Amino acid sequence: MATLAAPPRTTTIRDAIRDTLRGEMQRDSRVVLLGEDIGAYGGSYAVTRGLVDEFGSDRVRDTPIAESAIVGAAVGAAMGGLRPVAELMTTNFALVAIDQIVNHAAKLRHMFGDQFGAPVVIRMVNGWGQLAATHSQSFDAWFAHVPGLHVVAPSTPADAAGLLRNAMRGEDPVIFIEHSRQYSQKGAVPDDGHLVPFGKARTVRSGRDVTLVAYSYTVPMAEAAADRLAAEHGIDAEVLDLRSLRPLDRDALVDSVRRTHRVVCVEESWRSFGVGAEVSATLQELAFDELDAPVQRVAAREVPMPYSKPLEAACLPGIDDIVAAVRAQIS
Amino acid sequence: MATLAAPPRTTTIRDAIRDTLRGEMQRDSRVVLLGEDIGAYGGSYAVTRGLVDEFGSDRVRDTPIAESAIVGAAVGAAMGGLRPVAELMTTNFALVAIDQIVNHAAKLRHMFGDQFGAPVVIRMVNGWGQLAATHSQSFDAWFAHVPGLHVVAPSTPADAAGLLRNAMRGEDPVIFIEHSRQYSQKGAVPDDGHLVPFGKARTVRSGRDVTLVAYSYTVPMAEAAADRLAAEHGIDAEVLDLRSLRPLDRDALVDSVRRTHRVVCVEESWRSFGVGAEVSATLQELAFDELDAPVQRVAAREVPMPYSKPLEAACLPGIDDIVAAVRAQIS
Amino acid sequence: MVLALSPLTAAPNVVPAAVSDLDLWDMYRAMLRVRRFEELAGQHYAAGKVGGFLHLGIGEEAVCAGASSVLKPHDHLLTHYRDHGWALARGLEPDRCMAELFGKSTGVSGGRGGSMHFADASKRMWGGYAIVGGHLTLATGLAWAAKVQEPGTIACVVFGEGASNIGEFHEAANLAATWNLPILFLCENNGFGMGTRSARAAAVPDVARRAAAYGMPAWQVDGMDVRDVVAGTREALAFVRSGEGPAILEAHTYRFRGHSMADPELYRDKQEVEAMRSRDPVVNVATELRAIDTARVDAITAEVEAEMQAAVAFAEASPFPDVSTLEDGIVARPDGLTRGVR
Amino acid sequence: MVLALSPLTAAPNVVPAAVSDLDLWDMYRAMLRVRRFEELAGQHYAAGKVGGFLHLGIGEEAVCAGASSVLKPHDHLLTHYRDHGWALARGLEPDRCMAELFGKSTGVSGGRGGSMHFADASKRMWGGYAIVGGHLTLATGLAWAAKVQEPGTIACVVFGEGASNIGEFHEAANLAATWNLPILFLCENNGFGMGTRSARAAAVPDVARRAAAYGMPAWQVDGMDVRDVVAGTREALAFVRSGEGPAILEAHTYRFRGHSMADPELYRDKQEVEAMRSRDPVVNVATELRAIDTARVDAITAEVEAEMQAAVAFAEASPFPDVSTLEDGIVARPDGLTRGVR
Ligand SMILES: Cc1ncc(C[n+]2csc(CCOP(=O)(O)OP(=O)(O)O)c2C)c(N)n1
Ligand SMILES: Cc1ncc(C[n+]2csc(CCOP(=O)(O)OP(=O)(O)O)c2C)c(N)n1
Ligand SMILES: [Mg+2]
Ligand SMILES: [Mg+2]
Repeated sequence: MATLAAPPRTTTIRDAIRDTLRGEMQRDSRVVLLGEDIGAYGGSYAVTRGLVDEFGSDRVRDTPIAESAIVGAAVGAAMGGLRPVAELMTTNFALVAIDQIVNHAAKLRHMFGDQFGAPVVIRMVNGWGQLAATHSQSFDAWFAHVPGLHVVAPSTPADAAGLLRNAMRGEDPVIFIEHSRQYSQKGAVPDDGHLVPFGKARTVRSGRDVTLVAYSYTVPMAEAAADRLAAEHGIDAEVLDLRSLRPLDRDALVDSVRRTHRVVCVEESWRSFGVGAEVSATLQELAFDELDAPVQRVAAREVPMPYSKPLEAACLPGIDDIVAAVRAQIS
Repeated sequence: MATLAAPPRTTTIRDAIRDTLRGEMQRDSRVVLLGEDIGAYGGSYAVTRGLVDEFGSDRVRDTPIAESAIVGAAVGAAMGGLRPVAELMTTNFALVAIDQIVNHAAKLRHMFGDQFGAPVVIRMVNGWGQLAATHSQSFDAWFAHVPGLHVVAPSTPADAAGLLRNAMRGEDPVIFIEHSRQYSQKGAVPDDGHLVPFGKARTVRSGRDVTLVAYSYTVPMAEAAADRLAAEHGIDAEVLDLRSLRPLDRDALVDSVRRTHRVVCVEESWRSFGVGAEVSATLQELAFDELDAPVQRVAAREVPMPYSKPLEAACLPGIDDIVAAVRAQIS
Repeated sequence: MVLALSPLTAAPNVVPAAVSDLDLWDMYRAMLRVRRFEELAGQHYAAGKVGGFLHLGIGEEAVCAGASSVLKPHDHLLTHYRDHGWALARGLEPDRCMAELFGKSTGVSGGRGGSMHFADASKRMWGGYAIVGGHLTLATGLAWAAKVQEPGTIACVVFGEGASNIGEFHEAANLAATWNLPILFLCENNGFGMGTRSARAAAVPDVARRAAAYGMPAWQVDGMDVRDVVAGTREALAFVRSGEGPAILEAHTYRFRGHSMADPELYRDKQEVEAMRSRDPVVNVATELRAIDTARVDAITAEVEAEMQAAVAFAEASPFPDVSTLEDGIVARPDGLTRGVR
Repeated sequence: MVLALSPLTAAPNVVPAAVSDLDLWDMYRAMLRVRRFEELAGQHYAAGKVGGFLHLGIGEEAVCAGASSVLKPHDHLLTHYRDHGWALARGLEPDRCMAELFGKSTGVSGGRGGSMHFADASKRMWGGYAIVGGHLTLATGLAWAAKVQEPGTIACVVFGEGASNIGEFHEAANLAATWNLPILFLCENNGFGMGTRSARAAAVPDVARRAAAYGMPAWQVDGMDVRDVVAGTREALAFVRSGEGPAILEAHTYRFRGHSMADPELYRDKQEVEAMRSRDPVVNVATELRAIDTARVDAITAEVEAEMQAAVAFAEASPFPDVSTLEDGIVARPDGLTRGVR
C-alpha cells in the first residue's frame, strides 16, 4: 500500500536548506551547527536565520574566525558522537581549513582501518558579484579529487533538501556546495523524508542533439541556453545536472552521450584542471566512439577575478558562451 | 661567435638543486632560503645541507613549524625586495599554507593592478614509501588550476637546475615540485647560466606508435615502460616530459599525438580530477581527429595511501600498468 | 589613557599621553577626509555605482589618522579590507581611491581590487587584504626585508580583533618575535567581528594581553581619542624602530555602521550605537576646535568637501578598464623569465 | 617539582608533588613496556620489517606512563605521531601494535596506519596524527561532544612543543577556552622540533607560559620524573574535570634517539645526549626499585621481555592485508547512505 506523501511545497533554496537543518535538528538531538556568525548575525547569507532562537546557542554555535578550528572541532565532535554541520561562509575560506578537510576528515576512516568515520557536513558557498580575486572562487574540482570525501552541489530546492538530508544522515564527510546567487531560486520540495543519494545525476531536460553538463549555478544557465538553442537555432539540447561531483555519475554521462553524441560542460571555475576536464576525460575513456565532436568546456577565464564589473562579466562563463560552444560543435 | 660553454657535469638531482641554490645565492645577495630544519638539521632530504655554513643563518633561516608563516613571510619578503626560496619539506604540508599560496602569492600581481608581484619559489616534495595517508600525497593538479602560479616539476638534474634557476630569477611565484625518490637520480647538468623557460615540454625519446605523457617521477617509469614495450612488444613509444604543468605545453602534446595518434598519461596522484584529465581534455579539444584511441590515464588508485607495503604497491601506478594501458590501446 | 603592557607578565602601566605638539587641525582634516570619503562611498554604493563588499570604518577614523601621522613614508603598511581610511591617511589620492570603488581603470589598483584592495606600492601601502589574518604573515616578510635591507624601516600591519583568533595571527606574532622583526601589530579592536562580540570569540578579548605569549610589549589606547592614538603609536613605534623587536598596539574603537553594507545589524541594539556616537572622534574634535576658531573649522570642512566631491566626479568621468586587458598582469611572463628578457 | 601557572598572569607557584600513593612498580612496568616495545621496533626497522617514518620516544616514557595512569578509561585520548607509548599505556595490545608496525592486517589500524597512526576506538584512543598540530582541534571537538553527552569525561591531547607554534594550536586553545571545554593540552616538551631547538622556534619556549593568552591555567612538570608527571597530571586533570575549562600541562623531557630513524642528528652534540642519559626515567626507577627488591625488578623485566618478544612473533606470523581489500573502508557507502540501508 502506498503511503500518502505530503504535497510538495514551493520554497527557495535558502529555505529548503534551513528547513532541512531544522527538521534534522528536531529529529536528532545530536545534530549541532557551528560557524562564523550563524547565530546572532543570522548567517552571512541568512541561511541559518532564526535557528539559534529555536535551538539555543549550544546547538547553533557561533565560532571565532578560525576555519581550521571550525572544521577540526566539527570532525572531532563527529568522532565523539555528535552530528555537526559546519558553515564556512564562503568557499574561499575553505583554504585555511583545507588541511582539516583533506588530511583529517577525509582520511580518518581508512587510515585507522575503518574503525570510525567523520560524519560531518561542511557547507560552503560559491559565488561572485564584484567580490574580487579572493572572494569569488570555487574549488569544486579540488575537493572532487580527494578519496574519502563526498562532494555535492544542488541546483534546486528539492535537491538542496534531499542531498543535505542524505549528507546529515550519512557516515562520512560531505562537502556541500551552495551558491550565493541561487539562494532565492524557487522550486517544489517534497516531504521531509526526501533523500537524494549521492552519485546520481539528474536529467533536467531531455534532448537529442547535444548534452549540456552542468551543476550548481550553471544548471539554470544551461537551461536558459537550451531554451535559446531550441528557439533560435532549432537545436534540441539535453541538460544534465551532475549534483554530485564525487562520486561522479559516469553512467549518466555515458548514457546521455550515447543519445546526443555531443557534450558541452559548463562550470564557473578556471578552465584548466577543472571539472570539465574530468567530464571530458571520462567521456572519451568510456564513450570514445560515441563522440561526434570534442567535448567542449565552457568555464571561467583564467584570471584572478577582477572587481570591476565589465571585467568580471568578461571573466565568467555566460549563456552566450554555451550557445556559441554548442553551435561551434554542431556546425 | 659562439661562447664556449663549460662541459656538463654529472650530478644528482639533489646536488643540482643545491648547486643552483648556492650559485644564485652567490650571484644575488637578495636570495634567502627559509623553511623547517633547512639549516642545522641539513634539510629533511639533505637538499640544503651545508648551505647554512656557507651563507650563515640569516640567509638560510630555520623557521618554526608554521608553514603558513613560511609562505607568508616569503611572499612578504619578496614584496619587500628579497628573493626568497621557501622549502615546505613535503607537499602534504602545503595544505596548511595553501591559503597563502592561492589567496596571496597568486593574487597580488593582478589584484592590485600589476603594481608588484611575489617573486618567490616554493619548493615542495612529492613522494611516498610507507608514509601512510597524510604523508604520501601530491596536489599537482590543484596548483596547476590556479592562475597567477607557475607550476614546474623536473625529472632530471639538468631540468632541476634550469627550471629552478628560471624560477629564482623570475618575477612571480613558482611551485617547484621535487620528488623524494628521485633525489639521487643522476644526469648531466649544463653550466651555471642554464635556464629552462616554463611551458616547454621535453621529448625524452621519440617514437611512432604511442605517446607516454609523464612528469616528475613518472618520467623514468615511462622510459622503463618504453624500453619494455620496444623489447617485448615491438611497440615504439614516444616519451614526453611535461616539466611544466602551468603553463602546460599544449602545442607539444598536439604535435606528438599528430605523429603517434595514441596517448597514455602517467601520474602518481588519484586518477579523478588529476593531471591526466586535463591532458585528455586538451587533446580531444585540440586534436580530436588525430586520436585513434581514447587517451588512457595511468594514475594512483583512489585510496588514502595505506602504510602496509603490499597495499601501497597496489595503490601506486607501475611500469606494468603503463605497458598494459598501451597494449590495451594498440590491440 | 595609554596602557603599556610588560612583555613578560602582561601587567599594565599607565603611560602619560604626551602629545602637546600634536596639530589637532591636521588631525581634524585627516579624519574628516576619511569620514566624508566613506560617507560618499556609502551613498554611491546605494546608488549602484559601487559594488561588492563595502566595509566602512565610520567611527574608527582616529585610529588611522592618528597612527598614520606617526609612521614614516618609508615604513611598510598593510591593512585588512577595511582600508579606505588607511589609504587616504597614507597619502593615496582620493580621486584614484574613489575610482577604484567605481571599478574604473584609473583606480589605485586599476579597478581590479575594489574597496577591499587599495594599494599603492610607490607609497609603500602594500594593500588591503580580505582573507582575515592572511596579511599578518606578509607583514613579517616585509619587516624581514626591511631589517636586512633598510635598518630603521618598520612594517605596520593593521587588523581587527576578530583576526587575532585565527592561526595566522599566532604564526605571524611568533615568527616576528622569534626573529626579532621590526613590526607593529596594530589592532583596531572595534568590539565585533561581523556580528560576534569579541568576548564570544576569544577567551582573552584584549589582544594586547596576548602579547606576553610572544614576549612582546603592548600598548593599549582609546581609539576614539586621536591624542591617545598618537601617544600610544609614538611609544610603540619608538620601541619597534629601536630594533628591539615587534610590539602590539591595540586601539579600542567602535564602528557606527554595519560590518558591510549587507549587515542587518541584528546583533546589537540601536541604543548601544547611539550611546557610542557621543564619542564620535570627528565630531568631538570639531567641537573642540570650533571653540578655538569656527571659521577655520568651516574652511577645512569646505576644502575636504570639495576634495571628496572632486574625487566622485573623477571616478564618474573615468573609463572602465578595457575588457581586452582582462588577462594582463597575471604573471609577468608565462615562461617565467623576467620582463624585458627575450 | 610541579609549577602551577595562574591563568591571568602566568606567574608560577610551586605545588607539592603529593603522590605517596603511587605504585612505582606499576610505573616501572608501564615505562619498561614502552621502552622495550620501541627498542624492538627500532631493531625491526633496521631489519627492514618496519618501514616509513618511525619516531621513537625513548627517554620520554615517564610522560605517557605517568599521565595515562591518571586518565580514566572513558576519557578521550589523541596524540601526535610519536604515539607508541601512549597507545601501550592506554592498554592497546602490544601484539596488534607491533603488527601495525609490520603492516599486517592484525594491526590496530589494520596495517593502514603504521607507526604514526595507532588507534583503538574501543579504548577511546582516537589515534596518532602526523600533520603537526592537526589533531589539536579534533580534540576540541571530542571535548565538546563529551561536554554535551557525558559530563565528567574529558579529552587529553598530546603534542610536542614544536607544534605549539603552528596556527592550529592557537585556534584550538582559544576555542577550548572560549567554549570552556574539558580538555587537557598535554605538551611533551623534548626541547626539539626535529633538529630545531625550541628557543629558536618560539619567542616564549615554555608552552605553559602561553596559557595565560587563553586565560587557562597551566602546570609544568619534570617529564623525566614519573612522580612529577603523575602529580602534575592529577592537579591539571582535577581542574579540567571540574568543568572549569581547559588547561595546559607541560612536561619537560628529552628524546635519546633521533627525531625519526632517518635523523643524522647533526644539530646536537653526543655529549648533550650522554649527559641527559643520567636522567633516564626507566633506568632511574629501576635503580630505585632494585634497592627495595631486585628479584621483583628482574621478574617484571622478564615478563615485559616475554610480552614484547611475543608481540614481535605475533606480528611476524600475521598476514599482510589482502590486496583485494585495498578500496574498503574509504567511505561507508559511495551513495552516502548509512551502512545497512538498502
Ligand atoms: C579567513 C576568513 N574567514 C572569514 C572571513 C569573513 N569575514 C570578513 S571580515 C570578518 C570579520 C573580521 O572581524 P575583525 O577582524 O574584528 O575586523 P573588523 O571587520 O571588525 O574591522 C569576517 C568573519 C574572511 N574574510 N576570511
Ligand atoms: C604541518 C607539518 N609540518 C611539518 C611536519 C614535519 N614534522 C614532523 S614532526 C616535526 C617536529 C615536531 O616537533 P614537536 O612538535 O616538538 O614534536 P616531537 O617530534 O619533538 O615529539 C616536523 C617538523 C609535519 N608533519 N606537519
Ligand atoms: Mg572587529
Ligand atoms: Mg619536540
